[in-house]
Amino acid sequence: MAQAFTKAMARNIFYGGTAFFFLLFLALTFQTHSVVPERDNHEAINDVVALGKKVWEENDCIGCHTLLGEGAYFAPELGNVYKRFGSTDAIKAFIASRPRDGVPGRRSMPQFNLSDEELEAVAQFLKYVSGVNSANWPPSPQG
Amino acid sequence: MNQKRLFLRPCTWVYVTLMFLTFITWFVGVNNLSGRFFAFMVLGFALLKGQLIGDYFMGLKQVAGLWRWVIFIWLALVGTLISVAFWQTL
Amino acid sequence: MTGMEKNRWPPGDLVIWIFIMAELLVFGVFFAAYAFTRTNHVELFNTYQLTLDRNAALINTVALITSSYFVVRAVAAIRVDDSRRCFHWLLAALAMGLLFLVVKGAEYHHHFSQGINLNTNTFYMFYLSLTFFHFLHVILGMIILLAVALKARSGGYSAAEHTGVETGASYWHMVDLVWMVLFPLVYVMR
Amino acid sequence: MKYQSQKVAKLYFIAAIGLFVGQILFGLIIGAQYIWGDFLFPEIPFNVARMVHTNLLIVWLLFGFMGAAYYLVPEEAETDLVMPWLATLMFWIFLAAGAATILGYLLVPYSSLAELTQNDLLPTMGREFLEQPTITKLGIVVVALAFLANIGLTILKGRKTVINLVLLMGLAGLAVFFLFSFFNPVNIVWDKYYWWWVVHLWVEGVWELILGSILAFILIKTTGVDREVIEKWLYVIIAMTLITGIVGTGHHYYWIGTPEFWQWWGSIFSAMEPIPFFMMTVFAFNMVNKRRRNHPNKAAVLWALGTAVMAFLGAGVWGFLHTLAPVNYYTHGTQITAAHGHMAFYGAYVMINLAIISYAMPLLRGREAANSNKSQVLEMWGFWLMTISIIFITLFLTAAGILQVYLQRFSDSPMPFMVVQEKIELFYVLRELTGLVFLAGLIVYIASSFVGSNEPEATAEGEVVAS
Repeated sequence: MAQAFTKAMARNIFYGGTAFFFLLFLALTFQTHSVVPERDNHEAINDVVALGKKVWEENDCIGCHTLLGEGAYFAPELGNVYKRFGSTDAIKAFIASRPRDGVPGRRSMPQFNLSDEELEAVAQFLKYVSGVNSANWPPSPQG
Repeated sequence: MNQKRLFLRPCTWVYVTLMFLTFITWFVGVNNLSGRFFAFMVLGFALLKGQLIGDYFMGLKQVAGLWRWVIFIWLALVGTLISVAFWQTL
Repeated sequence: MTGMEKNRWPPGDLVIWIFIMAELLVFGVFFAAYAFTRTNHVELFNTYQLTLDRNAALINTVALITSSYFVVRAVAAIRVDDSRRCFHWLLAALAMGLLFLVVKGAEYHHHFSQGINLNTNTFYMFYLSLTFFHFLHVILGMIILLAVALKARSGGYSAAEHTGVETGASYWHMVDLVWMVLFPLVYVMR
Repeated sequence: MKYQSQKVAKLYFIAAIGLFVGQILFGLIIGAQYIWGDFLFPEIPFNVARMVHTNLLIVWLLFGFMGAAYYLVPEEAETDLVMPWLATLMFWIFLAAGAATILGYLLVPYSSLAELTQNDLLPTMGREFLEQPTITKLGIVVVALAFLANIGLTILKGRKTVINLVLLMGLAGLAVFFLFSFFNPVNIVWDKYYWWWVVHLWVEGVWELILGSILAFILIKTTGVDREVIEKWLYVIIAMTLITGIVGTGHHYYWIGTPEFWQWWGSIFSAMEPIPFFMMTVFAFNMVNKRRRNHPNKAAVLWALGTAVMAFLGAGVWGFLHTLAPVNYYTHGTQITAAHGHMAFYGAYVMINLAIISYAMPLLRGREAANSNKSQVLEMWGFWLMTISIIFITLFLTAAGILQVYLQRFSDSPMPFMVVQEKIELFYVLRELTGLVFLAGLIVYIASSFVGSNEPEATAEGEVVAS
């Protein structure tokens, strides 16, 4: 045996292995696409929810909160906030009541001055997310 | 390999053995034979088959040092883990 | 290769062996995960195991072993500088691989037509994941063998230099080896 | 430095370090906000400061990668860049766009920024790490394309080494997967699913090709080991990286509405992800042990070895800690994730950038091979201060995370998030103090560029024992 270990073979395995596992990943993605509609609560999506997602994004809520565990870890999880608070009204009341100058010495959510329509929309968006089947996560209602 | 003419090449003997063990495993399967005896028998056959493939097909019997035992170690680990798990339920 | 003095390295390029070890590690973990998950769902696993086609699995096992054997003969042929026979043995091995794909494909067709997918239940999750992952390896192995076969036909290997044949062969035997454990574990043991 | 056009890298490196300082300052601000919730409120709310912290990180790492590419591609290809002017032009465009974006974050409310930049036309803002206005994202694509054209044509014209090709693949992959940042459906599951195609396939995929090729380049240069040996190991390592890392994306698909089979696929493949990092560590130390010469730039060698070790610890070990689905069920979205993120980013990507900067900067500034001894000693002080700080930051965050998991999720009577945050405040204080040490380390590091410039270069001492 001339050489135990050649660069050409290492290269082949890099290209072949990468292509192979990327195709495998695509196959699993394809499978995911066929299963997700049973769990993603898409029936709840409507114009209000769409507006709510936009409000959520354009105020960078993810910059403090997590949603289904992803985001910043500065403020509570909101994927289950609808269940925790019990109603969209409670969510709206909380967002609307944030003091403009914060709470001395403590973390406080900014006052975003949302319109009634936007408030309703973001609450509906959070309600929609709470209906996503997240495999029983989070482990406790506290998020 | 070419010093003397053998009745069958070693790899052919191995092939026949592999087929034989496979048919027994299949027989256990189609008859739904269950329980520790049958389960561990077919598992044992599987490990034996694996070792034969490693030694004679992959040619590890001709290799010295740690590489000689790569397949054996894998089979031992996998066999142990499967045995531990199945032992509790059979 | 007189059989007396031992080699330092396994046949083929050493990189393929690193790759083989990685693959075996993944399959090993998958097998162990199957076995230990089963301990919590014995009823479920035993029930759905009965829906698998053991005859198809037998044909597939025979196909892979035979294919592996043909590959061994292909390596033996090139070691005595016989490119033509090496090529023919590889073709035969590929035919066996194709048989595996057809039979396994028919099994999948049967399952999918019943609406079974990875999310149906834990047993099918494992059955489909393990066999499909292996299925892809058969395809990859066949692509490698085909490349080796074509090069053999054009006289790209010789008794002196046939690392490529051994490399492809080692990978193919690994695909066979994994199935040797998969077959009893998923189809038979209960 | 062998080629004139390599000089453009200097701009990129200086900008990278400048933005790095900004990143750390904002890190300290958000660290303080974890302790004093009203710190700088409402002028700089937490979400804005965090956005600046993470976006500056991404941008400066990109500056570093581009600088590294402009430095090493001509040298590897043995030809000048085809369009050095384009590299300079793109530098200023990227810097201006980056600065404008950061100022936008800081000066106007985020929602006004969204309105100002017409986010409605193609809403892509407000997603973690991809907060940039859509127009900035388009700018990034333009810069990336111009950059890739420049690098690609240079490689095409010159010698094609493995290092060049792997680097090019990594950079091209970076650009390709960034395109998924423009896909933002209302359906939150698909939003998240493909968001990871940017984030995960960057940091646990194509970026590792960039990391591997830069590391290989530095090792070839500083150890004198055969290119052939280093290149084949580079292939093996990146092969393992992608084999495990691509399907390893599944470890993000446990709890976001995606089916349960990902818990198995994700766990099994991501459990293998430490392997390539471990191989990288072994590889780097092996190459240095087999070195054919002692390179006078000891600081660069230290950074290279540090990368290999810290990437393994941060990405490998701390990643593995919470990658298995049953563990991740409890740790998902807690300070454990933050702990892993800090050490992994520092270990893998900050350190590789500092390594190539450490290697290239002396040459770009006209030295033969290395800075003076005095400068290098100071730089190594910077190395140890920053590295040890990040280890402690990671440990404190891990402790905070373990407590958080227990109090908020695991105990019989789980407590609300904010109550738990108060109970783990001690660790945030410790983290912030360590952060100040990190800043001190960074200052020392920067200071090392300004001392000893009039002193003679360090020389390689000692004979190498033939291997």
